[in-house]
Amino acid sequence: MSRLTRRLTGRSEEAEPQDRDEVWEAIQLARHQDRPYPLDYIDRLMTDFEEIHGDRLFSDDPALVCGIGRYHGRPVAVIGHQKGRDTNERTYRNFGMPGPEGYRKGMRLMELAEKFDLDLVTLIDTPGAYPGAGAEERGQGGAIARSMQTMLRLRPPTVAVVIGEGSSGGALALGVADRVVMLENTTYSVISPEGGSAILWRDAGKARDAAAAFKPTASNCYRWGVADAVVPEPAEGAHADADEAARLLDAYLERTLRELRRVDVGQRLARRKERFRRIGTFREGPHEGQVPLADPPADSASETSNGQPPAS
Amino acid sequence: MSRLTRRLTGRSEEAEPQDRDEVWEAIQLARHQDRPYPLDYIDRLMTDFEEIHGDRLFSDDPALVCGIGRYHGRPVAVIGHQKGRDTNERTYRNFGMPGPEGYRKGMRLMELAEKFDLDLVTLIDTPGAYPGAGAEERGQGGAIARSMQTMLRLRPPTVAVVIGEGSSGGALALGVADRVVMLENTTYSVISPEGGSAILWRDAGKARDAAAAFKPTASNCYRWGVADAVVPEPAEGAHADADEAARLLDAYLERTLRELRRVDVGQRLARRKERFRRIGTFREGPHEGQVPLADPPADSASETSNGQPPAS
Amino acid sequence: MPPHIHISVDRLRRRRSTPPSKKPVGDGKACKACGAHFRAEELERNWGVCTTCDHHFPVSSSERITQLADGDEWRELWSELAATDPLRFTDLVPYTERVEQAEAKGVREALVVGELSVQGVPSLAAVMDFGFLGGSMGSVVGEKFARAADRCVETGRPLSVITASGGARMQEGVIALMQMAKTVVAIDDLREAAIPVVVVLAHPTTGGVWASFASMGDFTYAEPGALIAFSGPRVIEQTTREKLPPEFGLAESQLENGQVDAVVDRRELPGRIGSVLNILDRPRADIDDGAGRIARQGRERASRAAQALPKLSRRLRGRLGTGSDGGAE
Amino acid sequence: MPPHIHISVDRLRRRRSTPPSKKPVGDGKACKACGAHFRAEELERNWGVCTTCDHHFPVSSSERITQLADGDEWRELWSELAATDPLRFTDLVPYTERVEQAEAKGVREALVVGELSVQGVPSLAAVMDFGFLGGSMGSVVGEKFARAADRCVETGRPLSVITASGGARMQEGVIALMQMAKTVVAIDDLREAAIPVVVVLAHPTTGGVWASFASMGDFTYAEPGALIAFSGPRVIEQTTREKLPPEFGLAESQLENGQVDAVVDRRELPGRIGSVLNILDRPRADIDDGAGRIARQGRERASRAAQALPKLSRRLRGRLGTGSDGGAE
Ligand SMILES: [Zn+2]
Ligand SMILES: [Zn+2]
Repeated sequence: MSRLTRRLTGRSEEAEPQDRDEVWEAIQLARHQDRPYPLDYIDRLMTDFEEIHGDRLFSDDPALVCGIGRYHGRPVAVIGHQKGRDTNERTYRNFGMPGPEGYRKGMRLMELAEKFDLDLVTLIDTPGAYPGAGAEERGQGGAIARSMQTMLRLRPPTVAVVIGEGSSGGALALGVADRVVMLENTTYSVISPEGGSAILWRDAGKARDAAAAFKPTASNCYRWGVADAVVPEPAEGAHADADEAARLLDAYLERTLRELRRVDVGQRLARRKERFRRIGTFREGPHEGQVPLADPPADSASETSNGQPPAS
Repeated sequence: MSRLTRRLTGRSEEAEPQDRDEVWEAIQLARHQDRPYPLDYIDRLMTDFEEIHGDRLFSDDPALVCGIGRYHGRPVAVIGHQKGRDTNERTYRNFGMPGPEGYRKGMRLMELAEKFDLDLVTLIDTPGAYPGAGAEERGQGGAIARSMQTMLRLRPPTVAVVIGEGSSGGALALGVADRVVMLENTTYSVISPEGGSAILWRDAGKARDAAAAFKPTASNCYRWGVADAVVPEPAEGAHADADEAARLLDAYLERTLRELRRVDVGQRLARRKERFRRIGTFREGPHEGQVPLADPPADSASETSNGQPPAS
Repeated sequence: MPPHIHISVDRLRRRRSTPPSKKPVGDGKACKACGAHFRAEELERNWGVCTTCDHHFPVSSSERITQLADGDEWRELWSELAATDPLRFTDLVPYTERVEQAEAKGVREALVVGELSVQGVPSLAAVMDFGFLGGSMGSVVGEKFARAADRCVETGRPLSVITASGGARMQEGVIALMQMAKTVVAIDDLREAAIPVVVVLAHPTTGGVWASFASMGDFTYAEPGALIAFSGPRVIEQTTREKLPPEFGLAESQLENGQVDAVVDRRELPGRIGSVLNILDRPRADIDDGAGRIARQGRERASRAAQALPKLSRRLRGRLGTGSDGGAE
Repeated sequence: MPPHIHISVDRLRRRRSTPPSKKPVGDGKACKACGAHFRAEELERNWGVCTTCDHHFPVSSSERITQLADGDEWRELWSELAATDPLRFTDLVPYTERVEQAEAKGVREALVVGELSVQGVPSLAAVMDFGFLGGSMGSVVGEKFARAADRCVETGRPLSVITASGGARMQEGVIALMQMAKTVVAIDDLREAAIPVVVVLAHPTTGGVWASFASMGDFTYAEPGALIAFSGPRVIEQTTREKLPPEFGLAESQLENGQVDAVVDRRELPGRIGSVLNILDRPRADIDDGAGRIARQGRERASRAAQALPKLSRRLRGRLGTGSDGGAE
């Protein structure tokens, strides 16, 4: 926990110069094959989970697990990228890369959450949405955009948790929540290091350089206001002790959902929009100073606030 | 117009024994290839029509025409089954038999109607939804059901007009409106006479018998409370004078939309549900008398009321 | 592999290993799938499922209710509603005669509704009976379904639906067609009142029933081998002149098509429905035992969700257009 | 055929009959499609469309605005917003240098927004410029789009959007990714305020731009030949090892896939956008001349909607699974 403590207490200081190796290590940890996946958390945090299948339009996409369960005595809805652990399951799950069918199944679950006023928890862990011809023909772009809009409009409380790697629009499709939180050893980025390397370095072998440039660690995302909180993992990482990892997530999740329930629904929806409306950094007019990336929302001054900008 | 007058004034009397030939003639008229189709009415009743294409999910279905236009100075939304007039266009339009893509395009237009508070007019003219393997795989049943539910929930006023043949769920998918109206020489039925003949008579050649048994004429549907009004056609039928047919429809449509606009939206939605909730005929308990098919809604005692039951 | 990891797909595939065997029994029923013969009571004891090949025989609404309800708590509602003949309809036989013949068999209509308790949850059920005029939906079916929905809204109780139907009842003409809209109204009332609706699609669920309330459940399960379609295979083959594969429209295909949530063995249905109803039941303090539960349960049981994984067929992979060599971004 | 019947499909198919010709011109541009050469002003006069083969050349945001706006009514907004370097990002070149080089070409950012009038409708426009870092979406694009939406909500004026983008701006890392969500918030504000949004997809519209506001217009038009995709063909071919057909992701394919409302020639865009904006403009009494209009207009003009019929390609027929011999029920 020492790294986390250091990172957390350092949040208002100068941007920490990220060590190349440290970032790369974070990426490896985020992708560790023994990390708990959504079904592992669901198994530990919920009772009587029932999965839904199919988008009612075209097919079922096993890359996304969607269902309802009981969490601390209340029914909740859960959507998560499920990567698969062994070769067979990875193939079955398509490595956690959803097609439009996946996001549309997710939206179907969101409709159920809306009908029954269920808290929604999303668990994000994907190298990205599936890049396939069929996915494009069936509207991958529109499915991701619609998924974001549907989350934005959902009346019940919503929490998005990055539990592994959160890459590209395929991750953000499930990320437009009241609170966005990252586990300690996870990443959130515009693209995977490999993808960024191929495009920006024109060389698929520069993934480490890309990772160092994107710096997509939880602590940085917290600083940038992209994550509202960082949830500690067991000392050796979530892969070493799934039960403890679930327990640590549970502590955050249970309290946060309870807090969000206390807020009036209209206010909750307005704040959710405001949270994403504010993210960004730019110069304006003659003064060249950087404006804040995102201001902390009024109701959450402590660990659920957005971060301060790096001084420039 | 003499037939119509006779039918209209006869509405509270004994159920008219429908002559086999008369019913068959009505079916032929409803299917006459020179009858105006949705684009013909749109051309006459609207200015600046813009069509939408595609369901954003899988494809575009030319069997349904969906778009917005100006009607008496107000923007409105229109959905209609377009059968196609010559062989090429019939093939292109798939004979006015939509697949799930069509109904989902329709629902997309309904979303636009909801966003912009546009009156919705549907123009029904189909032998039924398309019976194809692909259509079933992509959820034909669910698409029809969802289309009905979406119409039911739409906040702006809605009017459904049967302009030709309205057969099966493929027609009703566009028929769950505040007002359902039939042109004089049109039919509305649970199945086409050919389909009913094949199933009930086990002989595809008994379409005339089936037609006589279903009695799906506008005047009967009005009696049964399925249609709220019958709109006259030109003396020789709509196929003989499309301009006059459009003018006669216009008179009903413009007034009805204006009336519906005057009703508070909550009441409009409740009455729309109530209208369909009431349709049916059954015996209850020890008394064997038939209950009314549907009571007239409170706001429309005159021509827009549901019909009286046939005495039994 | 650490102990917390859920069981992966390939270990979970169960095979049906018993070979079909033919027993010549005089007074019983023969299995259409494997030819095995059963005595009626033998079959009923196994819920109408073939003990040799798991083929699901048709079962009546009363058998369904016995299977679904806890104990003897069933209370039928509005059983007195009966069909009339608004069109004075005659095809090969007058409609009134058809109804009388069907009623004579002991069921009053194609839909039976009532109050019961499912896995401890007080609720309503609406169960179709294919034996009554092919489970066709006329005014009585529509009215009973609507009344059941109303009762759910009044009492806040969930609704379980089991369908088996050839579609709208043609002999009631366009009035039967309108029952589709009527049941959609009922479903929408249930949505507004946040009432859970679990639908089970039995063989066959077609036409106007599939295109209305049957496809609108919050959870939708299908029995193995059930035909689920708006247009039946025969109509499609006649219209399009294409030859359909034998699995066309069957529950297993419709699962791959994303149209149902799971294909569930009849003997597992009450547990599965009960699970959904229990999850969606109001919050109960006695379940809330906090985070302590996590570790206790975590190690003990394999993920039930993981066990439920269907196998990835070549067909589904083709549908999604995903390859096994993917994975890099 | 009575005079009222609208013109049917086969009469309406227009062909491009002019064969491509190659003209050697020194200082101009060559058409990628047919090889024809043009002087810059010659091309601009034809809105950047090849006079020989109708190929659409890329055009700058300022040319777009000249094409779209009535007269000289354009007023740019928030042009002073400029990129920062929150990640201190360097790939082969430092991000700050890339921005400086791009700004030196005269455009401040990849999105230009402002007030204008389109076919008589006072409105806002948001136009992307592929010449500025590949039209990539960073914080400035997100903020300008959001402010334009806010202004639409305040004034009740509609929004026209023209996209041309490689996606999120990678050099701004996850902050660029978040602009997708930010623009979706803006789109949803526009929905709540009932503000019309017409989107035109120009070549290319890919990645995070296609997966956010670009796919969320009320009406969506695409320019001929524009690539429209979330993942580009190269990434797909590398990942799936499948060879894509040349028409993959192009506007014409995406029309058949149901992803856009129409493929519209650039020279017809203002009229088309203006038509939508005019229809959705508030009710105007001067248009309401009642039923008299019907007969007057009916005979005189062919249905414009019918003229817009795309031809039914074999591919589309395959997609829908419909046959030419259908028709019986
Ligand atoms: Zn058997
Ligand atoms: Zn050219």
